[in-house]
Amino acid sequence: ASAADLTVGISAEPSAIDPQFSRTGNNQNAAQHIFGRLVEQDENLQIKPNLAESWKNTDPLTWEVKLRQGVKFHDGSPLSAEDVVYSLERVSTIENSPAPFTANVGSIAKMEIVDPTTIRFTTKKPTPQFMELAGMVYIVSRKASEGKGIADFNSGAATVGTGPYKFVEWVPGDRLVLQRNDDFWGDKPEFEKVTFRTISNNAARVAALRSGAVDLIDAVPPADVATLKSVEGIALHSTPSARIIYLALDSARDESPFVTDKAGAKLAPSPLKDVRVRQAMSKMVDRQLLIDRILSGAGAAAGQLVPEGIGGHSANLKPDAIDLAGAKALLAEAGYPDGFGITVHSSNDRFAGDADVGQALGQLFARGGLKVNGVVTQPYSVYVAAAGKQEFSAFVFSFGTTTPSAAPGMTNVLMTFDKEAGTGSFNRARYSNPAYDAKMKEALAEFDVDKRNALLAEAAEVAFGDVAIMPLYWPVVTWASRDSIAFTPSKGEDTLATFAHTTK
Amino acid sequence: MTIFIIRRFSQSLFVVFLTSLLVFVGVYAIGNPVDILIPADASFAEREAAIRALGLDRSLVAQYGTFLVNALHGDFGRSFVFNQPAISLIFQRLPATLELAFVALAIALVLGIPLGLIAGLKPRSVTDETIMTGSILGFSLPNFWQGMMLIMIFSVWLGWLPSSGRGESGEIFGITTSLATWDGLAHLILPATNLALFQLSLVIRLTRTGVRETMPLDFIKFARAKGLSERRIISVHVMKNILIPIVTVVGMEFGSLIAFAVVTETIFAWPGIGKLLIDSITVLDRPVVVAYLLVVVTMFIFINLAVDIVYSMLDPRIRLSETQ
Amino acid sequence: MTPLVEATSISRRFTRGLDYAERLARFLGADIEERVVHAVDGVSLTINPGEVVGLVGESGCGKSTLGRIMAGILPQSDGVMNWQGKDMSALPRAEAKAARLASQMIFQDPMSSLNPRKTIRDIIGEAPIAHGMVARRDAAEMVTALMQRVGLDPSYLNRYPHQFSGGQRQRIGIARALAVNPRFIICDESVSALDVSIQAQILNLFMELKQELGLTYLFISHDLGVVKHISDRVAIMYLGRIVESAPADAFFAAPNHPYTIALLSEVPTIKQRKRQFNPVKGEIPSPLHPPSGCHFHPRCPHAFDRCRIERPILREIAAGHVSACHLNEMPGKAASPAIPTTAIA
Amino acid sequence: MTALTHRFQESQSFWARSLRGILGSPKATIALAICLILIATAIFGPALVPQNPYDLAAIDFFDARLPPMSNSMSGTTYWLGTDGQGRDMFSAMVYGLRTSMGVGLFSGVIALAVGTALGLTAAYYGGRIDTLIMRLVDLMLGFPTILVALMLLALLGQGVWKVVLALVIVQWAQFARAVRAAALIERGKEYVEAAASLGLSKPRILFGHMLPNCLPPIIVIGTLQVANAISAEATLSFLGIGLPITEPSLGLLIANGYQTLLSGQYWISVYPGLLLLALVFSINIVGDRLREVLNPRLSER
Amino acid sequence: MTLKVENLRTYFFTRAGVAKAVDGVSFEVGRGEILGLVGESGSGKSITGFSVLGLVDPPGRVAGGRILFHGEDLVGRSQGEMRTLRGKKIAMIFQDPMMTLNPVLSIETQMVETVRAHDRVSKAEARARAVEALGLVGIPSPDERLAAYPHQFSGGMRQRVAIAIALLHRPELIIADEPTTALDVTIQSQILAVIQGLSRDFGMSLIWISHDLGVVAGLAHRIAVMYAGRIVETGETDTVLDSPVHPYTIGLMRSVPANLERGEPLTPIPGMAPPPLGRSAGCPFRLRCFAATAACEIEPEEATADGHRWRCFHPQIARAA
Ligand SMILES: Nc1ncnc2c1ncn2[C@@H]1O[C@H](COP(=O)(O)OP(=O)(O)OP(=O)(O)O)[C@@H](O)[C@H]1O
Ligand SMILES: Nc1ncnc2c1ncn2[C@@H]1O[C@H](COP(=O)(O)OP(=O)(O)OP(=O)(O)O)[C@@H](O)[C@H]1O
Ligand SMILES: [Mg+2]
Ligand SMILES: [Mg+2]
Ligand code: NI
Repeated sequence: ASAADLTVGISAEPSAIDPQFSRTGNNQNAAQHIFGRLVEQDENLQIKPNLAESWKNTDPLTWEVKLRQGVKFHDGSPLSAEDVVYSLERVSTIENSPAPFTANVGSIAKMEIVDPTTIRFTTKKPTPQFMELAGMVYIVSRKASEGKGIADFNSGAATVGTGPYKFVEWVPGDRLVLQRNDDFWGDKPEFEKVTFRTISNNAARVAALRSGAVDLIDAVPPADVATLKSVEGIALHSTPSARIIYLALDSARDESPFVTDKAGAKLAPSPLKDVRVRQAMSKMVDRQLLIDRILSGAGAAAGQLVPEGIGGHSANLKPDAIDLAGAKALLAEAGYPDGFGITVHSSNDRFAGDADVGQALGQLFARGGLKVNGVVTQPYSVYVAAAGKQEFSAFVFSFGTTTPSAAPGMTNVLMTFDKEAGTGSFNRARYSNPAYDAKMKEALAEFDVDKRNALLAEAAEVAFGDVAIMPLYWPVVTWASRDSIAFTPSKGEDTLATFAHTTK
Repeated sequence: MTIFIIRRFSQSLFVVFLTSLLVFVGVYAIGNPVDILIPADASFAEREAAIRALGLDRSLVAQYGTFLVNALHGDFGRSFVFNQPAISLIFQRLPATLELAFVALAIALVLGIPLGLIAGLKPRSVTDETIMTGSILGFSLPNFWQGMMLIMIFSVWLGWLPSSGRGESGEIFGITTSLATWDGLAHLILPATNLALFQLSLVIRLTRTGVRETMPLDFIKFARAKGLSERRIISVHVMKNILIPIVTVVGMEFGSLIAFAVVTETIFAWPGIGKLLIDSITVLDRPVVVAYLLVVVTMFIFINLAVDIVYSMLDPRIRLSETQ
Repeated sequence: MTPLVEATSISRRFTRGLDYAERLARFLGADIEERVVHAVDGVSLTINPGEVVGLVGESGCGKSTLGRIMAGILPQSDGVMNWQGKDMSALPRAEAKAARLASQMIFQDPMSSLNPRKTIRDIIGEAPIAHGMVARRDAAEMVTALMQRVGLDPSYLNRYPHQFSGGQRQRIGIARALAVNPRFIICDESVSALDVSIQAQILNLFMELKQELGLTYLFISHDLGVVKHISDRVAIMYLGRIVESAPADAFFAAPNHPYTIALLSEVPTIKQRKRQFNPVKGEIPSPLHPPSGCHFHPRCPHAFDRCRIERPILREIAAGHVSACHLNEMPGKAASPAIPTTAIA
Repeated sequence: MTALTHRFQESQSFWARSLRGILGSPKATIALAICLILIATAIFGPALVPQNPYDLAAIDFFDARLPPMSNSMSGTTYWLGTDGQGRDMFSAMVYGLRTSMGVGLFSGVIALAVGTALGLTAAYYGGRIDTLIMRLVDLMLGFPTILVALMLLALLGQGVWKVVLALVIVQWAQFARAVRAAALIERGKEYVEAAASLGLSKPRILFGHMLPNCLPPIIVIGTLQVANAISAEATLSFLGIGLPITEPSLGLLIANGYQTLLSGQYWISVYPGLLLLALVFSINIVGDRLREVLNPRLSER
Repeated sequence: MTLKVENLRTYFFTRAGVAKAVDGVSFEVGRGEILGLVGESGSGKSITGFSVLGLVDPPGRVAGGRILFHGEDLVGRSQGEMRTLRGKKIAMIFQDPMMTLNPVLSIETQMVETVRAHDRVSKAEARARAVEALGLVGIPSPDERLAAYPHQFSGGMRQRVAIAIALLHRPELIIADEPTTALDVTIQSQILAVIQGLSRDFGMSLIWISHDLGVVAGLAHRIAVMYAGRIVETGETDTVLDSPVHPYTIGLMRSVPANLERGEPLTPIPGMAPPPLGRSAGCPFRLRCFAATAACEIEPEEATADGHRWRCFHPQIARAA
């Protein structure tokens, strides 16, 4: 690779080039290079203008967005309001998408083109996070994509955006090649040609970097961080992510499938229902030790859903410190002085170290006085289905926040499981506290960002006071590159060529 | 020949039918692909919409029925992940796997037959013992461990060869292949070696056994009594006899070569169908899994057919035209 | 006198049927047929108590198959097998079993006919014990007696077959058969694999046993010399059919069928020195596609049109002497030996 | 019939022949010794090692990834270092050896039983039964082992017995085919006919007479299949669908260590790898030797 | 004298010991002469034949004696030198016609290669010679049959092909190792007729190995009887068969049923031949011999009378007379 080129080893590839097909991280990574959105996120996930130069909401239901001037698509045609409206409308026409952007545009009742650079949106109901939602949808060229399907995007025929890079080719499973867009409206991208090679195997990815086959890799396994640090010519770039790794405790049911007494017989009512038991269990977990030994230090102990810097973080929620005596006391108070039996479940292929964390928790609980009947790890495909069916008692999950505030996570993971209301879709532990739900509703209706964040933080204090879930840590994500390349790590775990720069 | 094809064809139809059924039931039993595919912040509504969009809300029987009807029209479904025809995904990546497999096979044959001959002609000599012990080693080393060691030695320590990906490809006779460029070749060497090692051992042993079984036969002694040179005896009389088992076994093994590519492709990030399969299994991308099996089974059938034809060319006792 | 065994128009076909693919192909017009081998084709053979019948024929002509049918190991496709005048297939269970045990077979290959993983004690003793003919604790005694009877050292009781020579193994096979008190023994090429000097020992044993136990033999062999020595009556088979059968003396004195004559004249004997070989022409036809009419006609020096069309039936040409040749119906035309068959005597 | 075939292919007691054959080759003798040592280790080792690596209360992830010869907090020395969970590698390997061998042996033995029964039945009865069984065998063999196991485990989930089951399903056909081939040869031999003519019952002929004579190929394939199974289990674990993680087999140890192999923590992967290699290699050498002495004509797998 | 073998010893040096398969064999074959070599299984007939061609497989080798072909010793010649003789001057035919032809090569290939192994001729010419040879052994329409493969031929036909191959170079000596044992009587007769005619027409010498005295009687000019690696008696066919002097030959003759009345007990030789490994010193036949005495503890020398030779201390000459 010449100096003007960049080869990146990535752990996962996009499933399609059509930027509206899926809003999962891998697809977004690719799309962000080629396409623009009304707004974009900084390293701390806060939004800033992109194709939208500015926006204001004139009343709770109306948003007026001013587009940036002089933006050109890769084919040379200028970006117009029509393209934006077309793109937002196109979202609901995408077929067979497992992760469509429909929710992002779901609140829009009407779109009016006020002038070629201004669009007025009317929402169905007051939507404080409107720009966080609609602004995230990628804008495609109407001319290039009208009547085109997913295959045309994959082949490049319809892949015309406003982003810093142009699409060259995509060989699924192997590589995605991009070419610098010399007409980009913003800062000129540095690299002429960027190749993303998919190397899903961690060790192979590291090896590829070390052998010089790639210049930059993402998702460096924590265990390799220390070694790579000492390798001449390699630079590391880390940030704690906004992904929370937590242990869900089946706290709502009288009977929980993997709770037993000391002898191994079924135990009802389930001790997990008792908040004191949950608190005691949290006190058994030495988060820092776990991070140090299991993750080679690649984590930050967590006491809530999101780290500082993201809306909804509460300065009052500190991670529980290890306190075996306190745990013992709480257990005794709850009526389980000798502990009880439990099985810990975890996935083994979902995030770095998931199986290890499960085992480590097993060790910690055993040391804390519980009888650990086992630690079971399963492939995520099997695991997630069983977890959804409430087949576990204590199980490890993760939730990645990709939005400026913790609102989505707090809605989906912690609010009452209620299909009608659309809350708690990932509340697998079935935690339910009306006080919390009420606080959340209030927060979600609030237009003022600061006030909203304050309300979210209050809600968080309620939930984590209940140990609704047991937060463990926020993983530190690390990129590694040749030391001639600098890289700006982001909480959104994005691997963008625009985040990379040559240092010499 | 016709009978033979009818038999093969009907058997394979049955196999394909059975496997597709198995995969359907299996995936249904494991879980819902949507759980894996939807993003973490998805709402109930999004989830339901996705389930409906992928047709997973219908009963298993209905889903399978639709699949069968569509399959009869040549449509094997779209990938849940890629939203592209599953079959075309497979075909997109098949060349990479085939290339890998063929090169591995070539390595196995080009090295294996001479080594086997050397070993078989001097049984119990030091050379023989060395070759045979080496070949047992080839059987014993688990494939993935071999791959790891290859990467460790040749990519990391020595830095000679790239450890992952497919490299540049060029065109030879209109076929896009890595063999056309140096970069491509360099990328191919390690994974192909990894994949070849098992087959290499197999070929060595087949050859050696063949030589050892053929040499004491009367017709070899008769050939000597005719005054033929040792060279001709080995290169014609012995070779032609041992090629028969080699062709059959290697042909049959070509299937497992493609299957074992699953491991090799995972380790070397080779963009072939094996890796696609593993990825698809982990995300329960059922249409791709079904399509994979379909393509692979069909391929087996064709390979077997080819093997039978080659076999009949080599062994006059088995002529396909003669119904036996 | 009721014959001990009587085979009437016995046939045995081996068929390789068509599988579904072949049937389908045939349905689609492919030229495929079932392959049928008439290993035994309408054979009638009567064996009286105490008689030794020699069965001679070339390889693949169906001798063993006929022997197996007579021993009750293989069911016939057609025809009736009578045991002491009663239809075997109609016998009640117990009697059928008794009849079955009463006919025993002794095989050609002394190695493969003994189970290599069993000791002599087991090989000989297993069946009598299994059938309750002897108590387990008396078995050793019985086996010892039998071993002595066939001329084996009883101290070899616990040895395995591989520790014996070919001739000794054949003796073990004989003892095994005798253990169930048979009346009828089928010897299928029982001495062919042995060297002459050993062969003579075994032949003597057969003759002794016949004397002492009053056994009846069907003696299958391709060696006319041996057959002549031991048999009371000789039957010649060609491609699944018996073409001639006669008391031994009459048979060797006046062979009738052209095939028999050819056979007799071509058997090499010590008496004939530096002779001129005058073989019959032609190969033995494949039993899959046997010639029409008389199976021997393509090789027969006397063949005429009728031979190609009509199957000759066995006709009595002298007392107890039957032959299947059309020439016999044309007075004065019957084949006669080219060289005196006394050569063999 | 020539003198040579009679005299040189004589069979003797089969166990004696096997043992003599193995001891006849120094290489095989050493391999057998290694096998026996490893078996003894698998049986008795767990009682002797310093730690029970399967007991979460006994291990401490504070000691995770210590290099060989390190001391633990409590002062014991980890001769071969520790893994990512703080398991003493030495203990983990001894336990893992037991698991790997157990899986290999169990699946081998069950597959052998199933395959032998079906193979014998097919050979003896022939006809439709034969066709049916052999079609099934063809089907199984036509499918690559690894794929079948992959699918099965994806369906069944993890667990020792599930791995065993998957391996049995994958392996039985091999045995069935080999046994049928051997049994067909045996069935053609005259001693079977002799037994029938002596009025012995079918099961008696089948199991008492034919089966013992089919043993040599079965034993040979058996040993080789056990080696295969151990290797296959390791591969499945590597692909993430093998055994439960808290009870690592050798394969799982290697797979876990694989992630850190290149980070310099080679011991987690390399030592179990070497042990696995020693195990599979020595079984294969013994099996190979058996193949040579018991049945020179046995076709290669 | 085409071939003269003197005191040939061929031993197998096995792990279990030295098997003296051939242990001091002497015989000669004149031009156009047919020598019948008879003896029981394992007596060393085949190994004698292989020794002449230098085709004894390890661990066996010629351990002593001389093999004079036209007066030149073949023992100790290199494989390369032997190769020029094999198939050219001395040819061999084996027992089992099913096994002697390579099943995967066409008859044409196998014949043409034989021609071209010794003579630098074109393929076409080699082919012509092959056709001619097939014609000689009585294969109908040889030109067409040349393209066939061995499995398309019956046993008798295959043996003819093998004979045709042996004839390609009109060798001076053919060693036939029980070539008709696997065949049926009528087919055996055909082969014997062919061989006999050829030997007569081309003046070829022939060593005919067999354990069937009848075949040898009908074919051979002279007979050599082997027992336990030695030739115990040799002479003109008539002499040996009509007035055998060695007790073993006599025993052999008495074992043949055809020589006796029907049903009369045969007179077999008691016991069995000693295994090649455990042969003790002295006359190997003494343990089965009706005439054996203490003298037989040492090996008898060869005695001779009128070209009739034997190795025995107690020749039964009186009986013969
Ligand atoms: N089980 C069988 N299946 C199919 N064909 C058979 C079977 N047994 C015998 N045959 C065929 O039947 C014919 C007669 O066989 P049989 O063994 O009775 O001949 P034979 O006279 O005993 O020959 P030989 O002298 O070689 O022993 C042969 O063509 C043979 O191929
Ligand atoms: N490879 C060998 N190793 C050891 N001994 C051998 C070997 N080959 C042959 N012999 C011995 O040589 C002796 C002679 O064998 P040979 O083949 O010449 O016998 P034969 O007279 O041809 O017997 P047959 O009539 O059975 O063919 C045999 O007794 C045998 O034990
Ligand atoms: Mg027979
Ligand atoms: Mg011989
Ligand atoms: Ni013989």
